Amino acid sequence: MTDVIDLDAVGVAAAQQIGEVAAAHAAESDEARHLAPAVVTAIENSGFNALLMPSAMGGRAVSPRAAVVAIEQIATRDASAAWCAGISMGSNHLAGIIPEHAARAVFADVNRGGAGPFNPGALALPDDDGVRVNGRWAYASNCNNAAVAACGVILTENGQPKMTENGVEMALAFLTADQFTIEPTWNTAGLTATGSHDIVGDAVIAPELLATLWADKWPDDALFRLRTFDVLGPCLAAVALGIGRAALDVVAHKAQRDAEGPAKPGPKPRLADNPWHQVEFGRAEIRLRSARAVLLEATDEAFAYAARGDEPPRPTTAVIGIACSDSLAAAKHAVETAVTLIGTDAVREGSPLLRLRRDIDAAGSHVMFSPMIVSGLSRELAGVPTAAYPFLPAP
Amino acid sequence: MTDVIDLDAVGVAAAQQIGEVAAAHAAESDEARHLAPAVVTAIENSGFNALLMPSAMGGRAVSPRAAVVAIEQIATRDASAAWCAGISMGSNHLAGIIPEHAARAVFADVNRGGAGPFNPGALALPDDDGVRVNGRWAYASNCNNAAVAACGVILTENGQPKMTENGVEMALAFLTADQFTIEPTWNTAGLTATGSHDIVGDAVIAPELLATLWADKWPDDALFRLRTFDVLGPCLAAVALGIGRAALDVVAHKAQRDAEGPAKPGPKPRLADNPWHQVEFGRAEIRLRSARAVLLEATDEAFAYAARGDEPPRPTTAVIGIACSDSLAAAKHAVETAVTLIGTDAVREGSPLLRLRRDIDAAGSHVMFSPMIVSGLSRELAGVPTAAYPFLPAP
Amino acid sequence: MSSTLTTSVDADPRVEAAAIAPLLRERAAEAEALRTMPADIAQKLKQAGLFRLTLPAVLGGREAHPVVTFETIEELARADGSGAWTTFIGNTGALLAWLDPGAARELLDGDPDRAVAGTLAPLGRALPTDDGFVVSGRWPCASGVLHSELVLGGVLVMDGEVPRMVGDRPDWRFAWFPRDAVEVIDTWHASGLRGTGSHDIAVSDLFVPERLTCAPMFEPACVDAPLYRMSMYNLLAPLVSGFAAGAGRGAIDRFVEIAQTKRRGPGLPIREDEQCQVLVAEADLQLRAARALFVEALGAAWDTAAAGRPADLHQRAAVIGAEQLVLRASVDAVNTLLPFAGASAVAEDEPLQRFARDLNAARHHIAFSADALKRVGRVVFGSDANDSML
Amino acid sequence: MSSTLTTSVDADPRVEAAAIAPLLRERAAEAEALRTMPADIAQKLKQAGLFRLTLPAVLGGREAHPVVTFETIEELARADGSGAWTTFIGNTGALLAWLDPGAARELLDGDPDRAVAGTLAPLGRALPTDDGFVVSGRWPCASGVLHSELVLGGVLVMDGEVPRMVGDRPDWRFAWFPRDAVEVIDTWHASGLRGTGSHDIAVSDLFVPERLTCAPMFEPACVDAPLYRMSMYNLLAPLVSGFAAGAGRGAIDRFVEIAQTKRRGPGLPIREDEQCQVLVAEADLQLRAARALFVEALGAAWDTAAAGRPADLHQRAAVIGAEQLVLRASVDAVNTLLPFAGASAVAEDEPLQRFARDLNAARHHIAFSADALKRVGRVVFGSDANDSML
Repeated sequence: MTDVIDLDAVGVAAAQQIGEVAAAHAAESDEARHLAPAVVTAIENSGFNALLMPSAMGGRAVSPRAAVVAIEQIATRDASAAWCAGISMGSNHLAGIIPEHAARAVFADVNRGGAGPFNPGALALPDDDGVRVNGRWAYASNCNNAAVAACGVILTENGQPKMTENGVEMALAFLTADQFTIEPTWNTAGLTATGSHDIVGDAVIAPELLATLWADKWPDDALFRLRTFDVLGPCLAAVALGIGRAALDVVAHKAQRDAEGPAKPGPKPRLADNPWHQVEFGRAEIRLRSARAVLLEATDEAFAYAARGDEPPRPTTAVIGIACSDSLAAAKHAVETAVTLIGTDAVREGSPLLRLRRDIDAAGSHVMFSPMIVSGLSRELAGVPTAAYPFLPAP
Repeated sequence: MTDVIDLDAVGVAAAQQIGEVAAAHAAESDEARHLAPAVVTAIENSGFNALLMPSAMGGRAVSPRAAVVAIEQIATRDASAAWCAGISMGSNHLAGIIPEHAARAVFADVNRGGAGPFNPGALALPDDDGVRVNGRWAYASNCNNAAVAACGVILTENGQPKMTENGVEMALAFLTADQFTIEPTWNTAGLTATGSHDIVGDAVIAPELLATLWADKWPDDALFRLRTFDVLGPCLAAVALGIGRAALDVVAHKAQRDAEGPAKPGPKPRLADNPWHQVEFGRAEIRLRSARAVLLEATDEAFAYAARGDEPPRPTTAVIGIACSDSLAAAKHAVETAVTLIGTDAVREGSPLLRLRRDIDAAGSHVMFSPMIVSGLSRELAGVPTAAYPFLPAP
Repeated sequence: MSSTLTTSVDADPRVEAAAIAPLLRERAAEAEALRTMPADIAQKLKQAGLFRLTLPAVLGGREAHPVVTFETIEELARADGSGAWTTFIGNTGALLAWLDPGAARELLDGDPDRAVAGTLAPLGRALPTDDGFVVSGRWPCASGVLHSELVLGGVLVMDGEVPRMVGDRPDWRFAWFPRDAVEVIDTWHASGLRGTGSHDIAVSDLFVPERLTCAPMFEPACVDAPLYRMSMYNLLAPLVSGFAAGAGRGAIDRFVEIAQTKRRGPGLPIREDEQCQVLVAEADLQLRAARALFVEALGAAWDTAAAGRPADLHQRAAVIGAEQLVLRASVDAVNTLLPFAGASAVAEDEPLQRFARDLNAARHHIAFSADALKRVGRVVFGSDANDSML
Repeated sequence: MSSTLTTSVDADPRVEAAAIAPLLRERAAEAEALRTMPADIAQKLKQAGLFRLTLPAVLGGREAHPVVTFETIEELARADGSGAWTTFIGNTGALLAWLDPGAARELLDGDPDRAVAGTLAPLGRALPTDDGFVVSGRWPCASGVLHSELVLGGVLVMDGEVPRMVGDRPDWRFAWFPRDAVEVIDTWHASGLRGTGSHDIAVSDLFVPERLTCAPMFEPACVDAPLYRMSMYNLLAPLVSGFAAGAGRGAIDRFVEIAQTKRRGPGLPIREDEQCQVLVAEADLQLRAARALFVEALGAAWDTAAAGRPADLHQRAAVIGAEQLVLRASVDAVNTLLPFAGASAVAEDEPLQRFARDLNAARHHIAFSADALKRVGRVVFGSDANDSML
């Protein structure tokens, strides 16, 4: 089982299998608004959940590229399953920011998934037995299948939010599944089955289960010399890339099918006979492929630094951050182009493109893809060091 | 000398050295409207001209990536020198499409450069002693330094142009420097020193010195299993990428310098204080980096097929072609963004950006970057096989 | 726009639209749940005469100036895309101008306020017979058919198994059907324009007398009035564009509302974000500009028609081109701004989200396509070939 | 546009511009070689009264309706960007409305046709002294200075070594100089707008009486007429936008001309290429739309001024926003179309190339910047703070 991800190609095969299962159970998952048990099992059995975990804990600590390629592949079949896989892998990666013994306790089974509702939903209040967190966290994707949830909290001083020059000071509190309950609030049109519900919890946790995104990481693996969102960012951007890929494949398949038949008279020629549509298709293809290529290039570059013992340069992380945002935009452009080229059939209920469009819109609403973070990352890239949450800490 | 290109990094160092020389002699080159002798010598001594030639002839037959990286590096200092280097390497690569003995005769010194005015300038008329070509070829970049020129001709039947379903049938005739003369017609504002003059010639050449772009190639090297423009396309796109890189570097350097000083009051804040300018910069960066990443990715993919003995799939070549066109567009966008962000200073005579802008506009006028070829390449990419000159032959 | 543009003695329909708009806004979610316009709203629109904006005055219609028609639909669309779309389709009665007035009166049966539904694409077959045709066919996207009282469908007149030709074109015409001759098949489950009731319709072996068919793309209208001297596509343009301009404006207005308080992450509120300021200015200006051109182009085409001159190819192209710009500006506006509104805008019932769904769905309406721009481009390049699609 | 908009008894300046335009076109290359407008052409423009379009009527100016001014410069720019730019700058005499008419007459010295040159940016220093200032400074980009007869420069009034404040803003004003007090430094070697003679100018320890200084960004004009009740940036907008709209239109027209015969590679002629058809339609429509909005917005601002009401912030923002759209549409048009024209369009003397160079150079004029869009965006978001840059 642990061998499946040694090579991209084998990882892709495992991802394809998960995609099959997810597609076959999509109706069941959508109805439940979280992944069907068969899909959860397929992901758990693939070993993907351990892909980005410390090797000392039995994780595989591979380069993020392997995760991106796998998640993207799942997303071409079912974006909700891919999103949950990305959230799981990414939140399991956080095992590296809490002390080893705490990580081993909380992340007991490396094949289980996790959740990571980062938006602060509680204050972190010192308590006799540790730290008390009592709150509600929105958009807790994959909470139904999570062994652990990394929940955003606000650190306190004398019971009041602790302020820094960049606003309140935030951290993550790790709650196990027995410490939160799910309130079924997830009712969007896209990414229907991600179970991105609210969770509520009132727990006292050990102080070491509280950590910041920028905490030093204990594992020896190169992977843990990356900044946290060098890993988490690409895992979610991969979902967008897969959605975009699937959308353009719909167009190509139709073009090929149509090309086997006769030319169509009238105002709507086949793509093969419509140079402008060809150009629109080609532009969308190159845009999507470019976004993917630069995301992987920057991720590889970061990992290469890590592999030789260094933290990646801040501008590399800035490129990763902008590339995540651009992946979303390129995928959105791919979907809209596909819808335009397919025409009215594309917007009918039941059309695969309609589903892809809802999924990309829902993905785009994640704060990580907000166009508003691009300015800070760009400032860093211009060589002026800049805090750019969640990708870069204050310089 | 031949070792310098074994590693990208060393190739880059050699390219940097050429860039230094070219920048130092730019005024001399511009005045002459072709490269100054010192620059030609620097290119010849670097061994770059042999980079894409058959190993059987003493060439190095490396992956096109090495050429792209080197040419791009030169272009960050002097686009004319980079363009000539790209034309030289690309036209020397054509040694692979004529028989080995003919190639050895014509390309006698693998360190010399070449020229390749492909637009047909003559009919190829059978003659008792071979084939007579008598004509004029426009835009013969690097003709001043070329040992050989691969000149576009139209094949004939009974003295008339030979027609195919895609128009007249074209080929390349290889003329040596003694067979053509230069008419100094090159007077554009950009790429001033490329010597892209007209050449005129009236020669009888051996029949084997006439070949089509799609001719089988004799060398054993993987490089010669690529389609011709899998190699030539990226060599010229690299010039655009270098120009774009240089333009954005101007902005970054200014941003860093300005950031060391105080904030600027008034309506034109520093980039560090101007979120919209940051976003514009970041978008231009990601666009340029993306275009480069996908061009290199597709080129590497094509070379990987070649390395295992196969011709690359046609869609891979289609991606290379669109990526060439997109590299130009991304570089143009980078230059225009840089000019916008720098402001009036950018458009003053003597400003580096002004030179970069003229160079990118001149490069963009090359037929290879014509947006008009994108539709055919896109049709191929959608899975409908298509002739797309100069990248793809008829299926 | 001064009210003197209204050429009928009716009250200004824009005022009536403004009165009904709040109802459309409030009940947008209900219309989406029903997948069609609530019957009582359709009745209100009918009573306000908003289904006969473009109907010939000789048939009891308002025969409104096209800019008034545009602004009326726009007013409705600022409140709700589906409601405006349904109203625009209900006004397809404009094409009754291509029937002999006696035949048209027969169809209206004394009620000029009848909403029309139907699909122009030639998806039906008409077999010639004595004095008319036997028509069969099924058409998708018959918006508003459930409350319509008159239906039309595009047909190809057949010559045996192949289309009958008129010169070098097929004989594509529109056949008019009484509502009760038409079967409605409940097929409308869409993401955008969900509340338009755009179900499939079908007729089977229905006799349609020749006088109840027309070919407005190719033939002059029977009613001689300026509005019907415009080309068919120009005549319909204010209806389609009114939807697009209004929905785009509604989306921008709603975004500005959200931006007053909404923050994203730990940063500034949206309205203070400089990137957002630039983008909202662009969105606002592009839509205003497209709208200004559309009104200008429509006015020029109208002036030619009002002067009794035949429609000018450049003017026709300008109207069609401006129509494209209006839709693009609206689609671009909502697609650019939506991501700034954050996760809360994903909710199905958020109006910004609804405008986005409606506009992106409408983009695929036949009227909005790059083919239209190609036609316009050919005219820019100097082609003077008559183009029946302009 | 009816000629009744011309508020002076002069002939229509648009007609005069049309008469001079062919000369600008024919001699564009000569102007580029000279790096300034040929003296005889400047003289012709002066004789035609085209340097006093915006000068107050009480000073002998035409005080033309802003749309007329816009269309006059546009007409020139369709022929040649540099010539139009130089003419627009020559009309900066509009700002004489902020001087006491007696002082303005002193500067004009009986000749209302004097071309003005100068730079508004506060790059000079003015040291207060009795009844005035001692001014020193050097300014770049003083287009047309060689044939100008009156010069102005932006200055900061100093309080010792630091700028003197008026409330919370520096005392930024414009100082007027006689032409012969100004040194011209031959610095203009540019790629675009090459024929505008935009050399540096300098004055050194020059006494300027206070009555020959003004601050139009912050103070109302001395001449009470509608044109000068518009904000300074709105008053100048038709000049700048006329250049942009005309150069963009000239570029499109030239491209259409080239497309009639030009082929690229073995393919179709450009005019038959579908991608080109779509793109030329977009370019044409976007420019028309931006222009339509500009004319509409300018008209609205003018109507307010003509009714004696103070300029409205939304109207001011609309004019500035539309000005941005016009320039973007023109720049986008030429940058999109140029690559289709192929290698022959690289020649320095090809008009399409010249329009491209001129428009891309103009883009960096202070009037065209994303900062302007931010200001407009803030107004869209509901800000009602007065903004002196609108």
